[in-house]
Amino acid sequence: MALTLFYITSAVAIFATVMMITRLNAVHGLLYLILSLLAVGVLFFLLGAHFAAVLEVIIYAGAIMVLFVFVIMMLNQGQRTIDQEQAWLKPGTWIGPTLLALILFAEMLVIVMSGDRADTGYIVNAKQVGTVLYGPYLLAVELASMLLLAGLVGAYHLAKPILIPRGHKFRLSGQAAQLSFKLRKPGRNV
Amino acid sequence: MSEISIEQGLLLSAALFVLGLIGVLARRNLIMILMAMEVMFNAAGLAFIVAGSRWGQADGQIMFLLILTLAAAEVGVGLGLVLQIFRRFHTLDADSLNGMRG
Amino acid sequence: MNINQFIALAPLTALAGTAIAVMIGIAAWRNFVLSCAIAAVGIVLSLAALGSVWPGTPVQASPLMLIDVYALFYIALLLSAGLAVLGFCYDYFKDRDGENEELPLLLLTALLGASVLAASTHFASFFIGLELLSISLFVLIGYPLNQAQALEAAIKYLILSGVSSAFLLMGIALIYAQSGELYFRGIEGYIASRDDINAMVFSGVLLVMAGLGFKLSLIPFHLWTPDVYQGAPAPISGFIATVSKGAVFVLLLRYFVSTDSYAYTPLLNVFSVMAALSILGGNLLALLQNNVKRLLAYSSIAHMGYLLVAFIAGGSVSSVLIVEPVAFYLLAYFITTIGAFGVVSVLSSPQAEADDLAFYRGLFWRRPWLAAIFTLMLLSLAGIPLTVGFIGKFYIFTGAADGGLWGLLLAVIVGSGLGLYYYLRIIVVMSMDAETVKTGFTQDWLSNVLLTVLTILLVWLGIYPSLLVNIIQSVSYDGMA
Amino acid sequence: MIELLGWVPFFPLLGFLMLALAGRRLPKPPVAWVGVGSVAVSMLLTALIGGQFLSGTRQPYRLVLGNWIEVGDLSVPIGFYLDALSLTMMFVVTGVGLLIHLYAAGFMKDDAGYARFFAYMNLFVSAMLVLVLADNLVLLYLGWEGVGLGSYLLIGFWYEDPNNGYAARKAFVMTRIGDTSLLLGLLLLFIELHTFDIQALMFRAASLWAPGTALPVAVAALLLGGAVGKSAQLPLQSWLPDAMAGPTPVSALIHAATMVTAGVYLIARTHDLFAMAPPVQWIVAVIGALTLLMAGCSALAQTDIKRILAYSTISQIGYMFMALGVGAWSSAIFHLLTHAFFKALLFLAAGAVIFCFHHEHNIFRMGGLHRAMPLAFASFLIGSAALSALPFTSGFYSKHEILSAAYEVSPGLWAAGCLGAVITGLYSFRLVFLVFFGVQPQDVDNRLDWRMSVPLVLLGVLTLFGGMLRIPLDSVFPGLLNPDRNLSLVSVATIAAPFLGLLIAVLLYFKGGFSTLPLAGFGLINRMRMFFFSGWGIDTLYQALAVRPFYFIAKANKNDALDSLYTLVALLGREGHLLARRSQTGHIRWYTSSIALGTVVVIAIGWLS
Amino acid sequence: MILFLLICLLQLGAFIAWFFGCWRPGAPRWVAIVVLTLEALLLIFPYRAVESIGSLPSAWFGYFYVPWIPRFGIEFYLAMDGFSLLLITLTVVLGFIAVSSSWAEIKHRQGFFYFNLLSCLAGTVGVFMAIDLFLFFFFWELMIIPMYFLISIWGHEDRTYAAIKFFIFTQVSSLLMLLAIVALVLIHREATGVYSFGYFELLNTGLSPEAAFWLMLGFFIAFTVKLPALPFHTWLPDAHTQAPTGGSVILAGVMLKTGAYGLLRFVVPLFPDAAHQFAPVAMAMGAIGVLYAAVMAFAQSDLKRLIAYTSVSHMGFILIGVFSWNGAALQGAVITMLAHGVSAAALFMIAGILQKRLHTREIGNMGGLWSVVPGLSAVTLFFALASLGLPGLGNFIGEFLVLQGAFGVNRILTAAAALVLVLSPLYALGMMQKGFYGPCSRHDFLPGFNRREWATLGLLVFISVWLGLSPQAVLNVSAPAMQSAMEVAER
Repeated sequence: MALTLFYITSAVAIFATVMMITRLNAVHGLLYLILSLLAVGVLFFLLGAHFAAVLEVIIYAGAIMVLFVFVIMMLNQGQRTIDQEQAWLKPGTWIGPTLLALILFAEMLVIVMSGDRADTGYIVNAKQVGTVLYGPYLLAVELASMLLLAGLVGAYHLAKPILIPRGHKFRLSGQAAQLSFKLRKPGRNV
Repeated sequence: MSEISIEQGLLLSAALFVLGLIGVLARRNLIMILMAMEVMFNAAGLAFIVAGSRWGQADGQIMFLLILTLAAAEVGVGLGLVLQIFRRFHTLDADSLNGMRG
Repeated sequence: MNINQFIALAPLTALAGTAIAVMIGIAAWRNFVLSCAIAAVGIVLSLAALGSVWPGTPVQASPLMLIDVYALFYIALLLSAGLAVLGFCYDYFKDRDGENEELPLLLLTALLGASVLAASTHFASFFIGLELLSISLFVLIGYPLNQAQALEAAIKYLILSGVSSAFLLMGIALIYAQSGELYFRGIEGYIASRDDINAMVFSGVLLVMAGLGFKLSLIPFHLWTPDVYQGAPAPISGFIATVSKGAVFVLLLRYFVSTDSYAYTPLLNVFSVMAALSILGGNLLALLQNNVKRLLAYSSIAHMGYLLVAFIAGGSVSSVLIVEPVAFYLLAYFITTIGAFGVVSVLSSPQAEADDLAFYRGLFWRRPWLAAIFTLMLLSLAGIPLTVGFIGKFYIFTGAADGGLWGLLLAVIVGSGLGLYYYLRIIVVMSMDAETVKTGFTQDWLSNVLLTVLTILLVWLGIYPSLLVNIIQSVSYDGMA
Repeated sequence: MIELLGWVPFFPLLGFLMLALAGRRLPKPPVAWVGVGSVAVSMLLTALIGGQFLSGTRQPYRLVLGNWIEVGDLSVPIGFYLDALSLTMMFVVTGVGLLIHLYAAGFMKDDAGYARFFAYMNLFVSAMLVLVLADNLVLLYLGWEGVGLGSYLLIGFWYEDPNNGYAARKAFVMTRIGDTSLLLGLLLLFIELHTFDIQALMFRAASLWAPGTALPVAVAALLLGGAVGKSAQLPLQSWLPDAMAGPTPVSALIHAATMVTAGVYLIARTHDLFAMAPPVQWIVAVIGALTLLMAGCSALAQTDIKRILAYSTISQIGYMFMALGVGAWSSAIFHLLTHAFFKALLFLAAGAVIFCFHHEHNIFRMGGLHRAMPLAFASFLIGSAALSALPFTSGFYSKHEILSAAYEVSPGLWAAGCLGAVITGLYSFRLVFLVFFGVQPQDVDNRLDWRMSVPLVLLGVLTLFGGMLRIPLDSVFPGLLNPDRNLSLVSVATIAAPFLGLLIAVLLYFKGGFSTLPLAGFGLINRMRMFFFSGWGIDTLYQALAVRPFYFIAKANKNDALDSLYTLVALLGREGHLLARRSQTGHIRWYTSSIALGTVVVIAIGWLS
Repeated sequence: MILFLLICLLQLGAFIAWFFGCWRPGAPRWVAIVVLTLEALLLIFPYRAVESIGSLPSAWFGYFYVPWIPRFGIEFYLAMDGFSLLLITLTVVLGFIAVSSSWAEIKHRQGFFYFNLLSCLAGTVGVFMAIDLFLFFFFWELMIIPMYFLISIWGHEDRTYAAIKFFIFTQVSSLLMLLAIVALVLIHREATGVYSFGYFELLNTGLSPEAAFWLMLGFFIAFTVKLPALPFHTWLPDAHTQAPTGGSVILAGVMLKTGAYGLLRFVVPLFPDAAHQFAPVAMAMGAIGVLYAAVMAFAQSDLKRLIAYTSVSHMGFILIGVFSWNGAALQGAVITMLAHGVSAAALFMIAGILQKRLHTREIGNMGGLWSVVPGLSAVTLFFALASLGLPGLGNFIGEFLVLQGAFGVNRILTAAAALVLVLSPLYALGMMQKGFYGPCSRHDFLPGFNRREWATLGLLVFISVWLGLSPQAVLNVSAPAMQSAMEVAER
C-alpha cells in the first residue's frame, strides 16, 4: 500500500519537476514547483516524518514560494519574457546539461545501489524532533536564527532602491563597462 | 514500518536532485535558476528524511529544518539581488551577466 | 548545556551579541563610524573571551561544537583577520554613498559562521556555519549596489554557492544514510568498525569534498573565484580569500583527523589531482593577467593547492604533525593576502577600483611605502625569504617531503616558478618610471596602521618565526589528540 | 757574475714597464735609450755571464728566485737554468736582439707609436729570455706564451689597417693550437712523472720509461705539436707569411731570428724524450723535409720581398727540424745560430730597401739598386750567400753538417735537403737579381741612418764569420754524430746543390735573363705558380675545413639555440595561459556546469582509484 | 662576532645609504665607500687568524652561533675558513669596484640603488659564511632580490625581461635545492631522531646511493644554474647585458662564485659517493660549457654579451675543477674564481665606460678606438689577454691548475676542455680587433679614463698580475680549507 503510494507520489513529483524546469512562464513553473513540493511532502509523511511533512507544506510550499510569486509579480514581465524564454530554450540548450545530469544520475545510482539494504518508515513524531532540536541541536537553532538575521539584513539591504551616484564615473573594464554605460538609466521605480 | 526501501527513497531524491541541476544548467532566467536550486535543496532534504526514517532518528528531520532555513534565507537574499540586477541591467538573463571574464 | 559549556562558547556568543548590538545601534542612530566601532569592540571582546576560555579547554559544547585549543587558535586567527578587514572596510566605505552601516553587522555574522566552522564537530553545525558565512558573503560582495560588477559577482557567487551547497548536502545525506551518524566522532566509530571502505560513505565524502572544493576554489571548482574577487569590494575580496577559505580548510582538516578519513586512501588521490591542478592551473591562469584583483584570485587558487599538498601529507605521516604546517601556512597566507588586498583597497577610491595593472605603474615613486609594502606582500606570496611566506613554503616542503609526495612537490616548484613571473610583473610595473605626480597621503590612517602592522608581522615572522612556531606546536599537539 | 742571471730577462721587462707606463709622455730619444739600452744591458750581462760560463767548468748553473705555484706535490719554482744551450740562445736573443733594436731605433723614427713599439719589443725580448732560461716547463710555457703575445702585438702594430690585425690574430691562434698541444704534453708529463723540472723530467723519463713505448711517444708528439706551431712547420706554417704585416725589424727579430726557432729549442731542450720516441723523431725529420721543400717552392713564386724571406725562414727551420729528427741536435742549434745572423741580416737589408723604396714590397717593381744602395746590396749578397750555403759563409757550415747527418740516417732525407738547397739558391738569387740588378724604376731615398747601417755591417760580419762562433754543446747533447768531412760524392753534391740553384737564377733572372714569360704561358706552369704562390693552398684548405664551418656555426647559433628551449617553455606557459583563460567565460551557467562536471569527475576518480 | 658584524655592517650601511639618499642624492655613494672601507678593515681580523691557522685544530677559524628556529634545529650559525675568507675579500674588493663604476652612471634614485647594492653584498657575504643549510638558503635568496631590483630598475633597454628571467631561473633551481635540503634533514632525523640543518651534523648522514644521487642533483642544479653551466646558462647573457655596470660587476664577479662555492662546499662533501659517480657527467657539462660558451662569445656583437659568455666559459673550468676533487684542481677552481672575478669585473666596467661615452654596446659600432683612447684600449687589451688565459695573469694559474688536476682524473674531457685555449683568443682578440683596431672614423673625441677609473682599473690590473705572478699567498690561505674539504669527502 505504502509502496504504491510511494510510486504514485514519486511519479507526480518527478513529473511536476520536469514540467517546472521546462515552463516558459515563470508563474507556471512556480506552480509546478509547488506541486512537486507538495508531492515530496506526501512522501515525507509516508516515510514517517510527519513534522517535516507539515513544514514542507507550510513553509516551503507556502512561505518561500510566496516570495517568488512576489518577485515575479513585481517584475511583471509578461509576454515579452515568454518570447525571450522561447528563444533561449532551444533544444540544443538542453543537451549538454541533460547529458551531464544523466552521468551524475548514473553515478548516484551506482552509489545508492552500493549501500546497505535497509527499510525505512520508522515514525519520528514531532515530540521526538522537538526534544532533540532543543537538546543537542540547541546551538543549531540559535545559529539558524543568526542565519535568518543575516538573510533578513541582507535582503533589506539588497532590496533598497538603486542609488544614483553623485558625479559618478564608472571605471569598469571590458564588457561590463560597456554594459553599465548602456544600462545606466535609473531603473524603473517599483 | 513501511515497505519503502532506502534505495528507492534515495533514488527519488537523486532524480529530483538531477532534475534540479538540469534546471540550473539549462535555464537562463535567474528566477528559474533560483527555483531549480530550490528543487535541489528539496531533494537533499528528502534524502535526509529518508535516512532519518531508516535510522528512526530525529536528526534527519532537523537537518531538513536547517535546509529549510537556508532555503528561506538564500531565497530572500537571492531575490533581492535579482531585483537589483533587473533594475540595473533590465534583464534576467544569466548569460548577459558576463562583464568579468578572462 | 551546562555552565562550563556556556562559558566556553563565550567568544561566539560575544560575536552574535555584537551583531545584534550593531543592529540595535543602526535602529537607534544610523552612523557608519558607530557601527564599525561596535563591531570592532565586539571582535576585540570576543578575542578577549578567547583568552579567558583558553585555560579550560577542551570543552565539548553539545555534540555540535568542540572548543579546544585548535578551534580557539583558528577562531583567534579568523577574528584577527576579520578585525583587519573591518579596518580596511572602514576606510574603503567611509566616503561612499549609501547606507553602509549594515556592513559591519554582516561581517560579524560571517565571522560567526567562520568561527562555528572552526569549532564544529558535527555536520549540522558545519552546514549551518558554512551557510551563515555564505549568506553574509552574498550580501557583502554585492554591497556597493551602485556597482554593476559587484552585483554580478554577488549573483554568481549566490547561485554557484547554492549549487555547491546542494552537492554538499547530498553528500552529508549519503553519509548519514549509511552510517546513521552526523557527529564526527560517531562517523569515526563507524569507519573504525568496518574493515573495508564503505562505498556510500566514501562517495558522500567525495560529494562533501566537491562542496568544500568550491569554497576553497580548488580546480575544477574554481571558476567563480576571479569574477567574484574582481567584483567584490577589495577588503571583502580579502575576506573571502582568507576567512572564508581558512575556516573551511580548518573544518576540512578537523573532519579528516577526527573521523580518520585519511584511511580512505582514494580520497587522497582525488585530493592530489585537485592539488596539482590547482597549483598548475591557478598559476597558469594568473600568468598574464592584467587585473590585480583577478591575479590575486588566481594566486589564491594556487595557494590553496599548496596548502592541500601539506594536507595530503597527513595520509602518510602522523596527522597530528600535519596540523602544524597547515596552521603556519594559513597564518602566513592570511597576513599576506589581507595585506595585498589591503593595499588594493587603500589605493581604490569611490571613483575607481584600483585593480588595473596600469594603475600601479610607477607606484614605487609615487607612494614608496605603499609600494614597498605591496612588494613585500607579493614576495611573501611568492615565498621569498625574509617574509613569512617563505617559512610557510618551507613548512609545506617539510611536510610534503616527510610524506614523500615528490610528484606534488614538483608541481609546487613548477607552480612557484610560474608564480614568480606574475608577482614580479607587478613589482616591475611598480618600479617603472612614470610621471611622478606626488599624490599626498590620503587620510586612511587606519588602513596605513593596519598595513604597517601586517608588514611588521610579515617580516618579523619571516625572520624569527620561533615564537609562532612554539604556539602552533602546542596547538597541534594538544588540540587534536 | 753568473748569479746575475736573473737580471737578464729583468732589464727588458723593466724597459717594457717604463715605456708602457710613461712612454707616451716621453720624447723619442729617451724612449730609444730605454728601449735599446735595456736590451744592451742584458746583452752586456749575457756576455759577462757567458764569458764566466765558458771559461769555467761549463757545468749547468741553476738559479731559483722563488716559488711560483705550490699545491700539494705540484711545485713550480721561478728558476733559471744555464747551460751551453741556453747560453747560445741567450746570445742570439740579446745579441741579435740588440742589433735589431738599434736598427729599429732608426727604422721607426717617424712612427707615432715609437714608445709602444719599443715597449712591445722589450716585452718580447724579456719573454724570450724567460723561455730559453726556464728550468721548468711551466715557466717555459710562460715565456712561450709571452713571445706569442709579443708576436701578436707586433704583427698588429700598425693597427689601423685591419688586415694587420687579422694577420696578428691568425698568428696567435695558429700558434695557440700548438701551445695547447704543448700544454697537454706538459700535463701528461706531470701526471706521469710528478715534476715540471726539465732536467728531473729527462732523468725520470729515462729511468722510468722504456724507449718507444706509448708514453714517451705520446708526450713527444704533444711537445712536437707545440714546436710545430711556434716554428711554423707543416701543418701549422701558414701564419708566418702573413705575419710579415708587422714592421720589418719585428720580422727580423721575431719571425726570423728568435721566436720561430723556439720550437727547435724546445725539441733540443727535451731531446732525451724525443730520443726515446723514435717514431716521433722520424716524424720530426719528415716534417722538416716536407716543410723545407714546400716552403722553398712557395718562396719561388712570391713577389713580396718579405714573404719570400718568410717562406725562406720556414724552409730553413725545416732544415733545423730535419737535423733534430736525425739526432743532429747540435747541428740544429748551430744552424739556428747562423740562421739568426743571416736571416736577420736579410730582413734588415730588406727593411732598408723597403724603407728607401717608400714602403714598396713588390720585387718586380724594384731593380738596379746595387748602385744606389751599396750597403744594402752587400748585406743582401752576403746574406743570400749564407742562406744558399755557399761555401765559407756561416750557413755553409751549418747546413752541410745537417745534410751529412741526414745522409747517414736516410738518403731520402738528404736528397730532399739537397733539392731544397737548389731551390734555396734559386729563390735567394732570384731575389737578389730582381731587386739589385736591372733597371731602377724610380729614385730612392738613400739616407740610411747610422743606427740602421751599423747593425747591417755587424750582422754582415757575423754572417760571414759566424760559422766560427760555435759554443760547444757537447755538455748538453750526446756526441752521437761525427760528421763525415771526407770529400765524398755526397759531399760534393751537397756543396754543388746551391750552385745549381744559383745557375738557374742567373739564367732566368740576371739582367732580364731568359724571359720567364713564355713559361708563364703554359697552363700547368701557371697553375703551379699560383699553387706555390698561395703556399700550397693550405690557407684555402683551412678556410674550407675549419674557418668557414666555425664561422657558420658561430653565426648560426648567435642567439643560442639552448635559449630557445627556455623560450619554448615560456611560450608553452603563455599558450597554456591563453587556453586556460578561455575557460573563464564569465557565464554563470558554464561555471555551474563546471561544478557539476567537477563533481562527476571527482566521483569517477574516487571510484576508479 | 666579527662574522656577524661583517654581514650586519653591510646591511646597516645599506639602510643608512637609503636614508641618506632621501636627504641628499649624492650622499649614498660616500656611505657605500665608508661602509666598504670599514668592512675591509674588519677583514683584517680574520686574516690575522689565518696566520695562526697551523695551531688550530681545524681549517675553520671563526664561528658565530645563535639558536634560531629550535623547532627544526635551525641555527644562525656562521663560520669561516680560508676559502670563505678569500671570497669575502673578493666581494669587498668588487664592492669598491661596483661603487666606483656606478659613481657617475647612476643618477636617479641613488639611495635605493646603493641600498640594493650593499644588501646584495651583505647577502653574498652571508652565503659565504652560513654553515647552517637553512641559513645558507636564506642568504642565497636574499642576495637575489636586490640584484633583481638593480637590473629591473637601473638596467638597459630589455631590463624587465632579463631581470625576470634571472629571478625565475635562480628561484626555481633554488627551490630544488630547498627540497633537497629538507629531504636531507628528514633523512638525518630518521637516523638520529633530531632535526638539524647544521652542515657538520649533516656531513655524517648515512644515505642510500639512490637518495644521495637525487639529493645531490637538487643541490647540483641550483648551483650550476647560478654558476652557470650548460645548459642552464641562458639567463646570464641577458642579465649581464641588461644590468647596470655596477650590477654586472657584482653579478659576474661575485654572484657566480656563490654557485661555485656551493658546489665546493656542499655538493661534494655532503654526497661524496654520488658526486664521485656523477663526476664524469659534471665534468662533461663543464667541458662542453667551456667550449660552447667560447664559440658563443665569438659570435656575439654586443660587448657585454660577449663578456657574459666568456664568464660562462670560465665557469666551466670551475665545474671541471670541483668535480675532479683533488688538491690542484680545487685550488685551481679557487684561483679561477678570484681571477675571473677580477677580470670579468674589469671588462664589465670597461664596457660600462664605453657605453656611457659611445651610447652603444655594439662592438661593430666602436671601431678603431685605440687611436682615440689608447690608455683605455691598452687596459682592455690587458683584460682580454687575462681572459684568454695568458700566463703571468691570474686566470692562467686557475685554468692551469684545474687542467692539471682534472687531467689525472679524466684525460679526454680535460683535453677537450683545453681546446678552449684555441677558442679564447678568437673571441678575446676578435673583440680587440673589431672594437679597438682598424681605422677610426666615427669618434673624433672621446674622453679617456678619468682619475677614478684609472685608480679602479689600475687596482684590478695589479690584482690580476699579482694573482698571476704570486698566487702562493692566496693558495696558502685556501689550502687548509681545501685540505679539510677533501678529508671530509674521503671519510
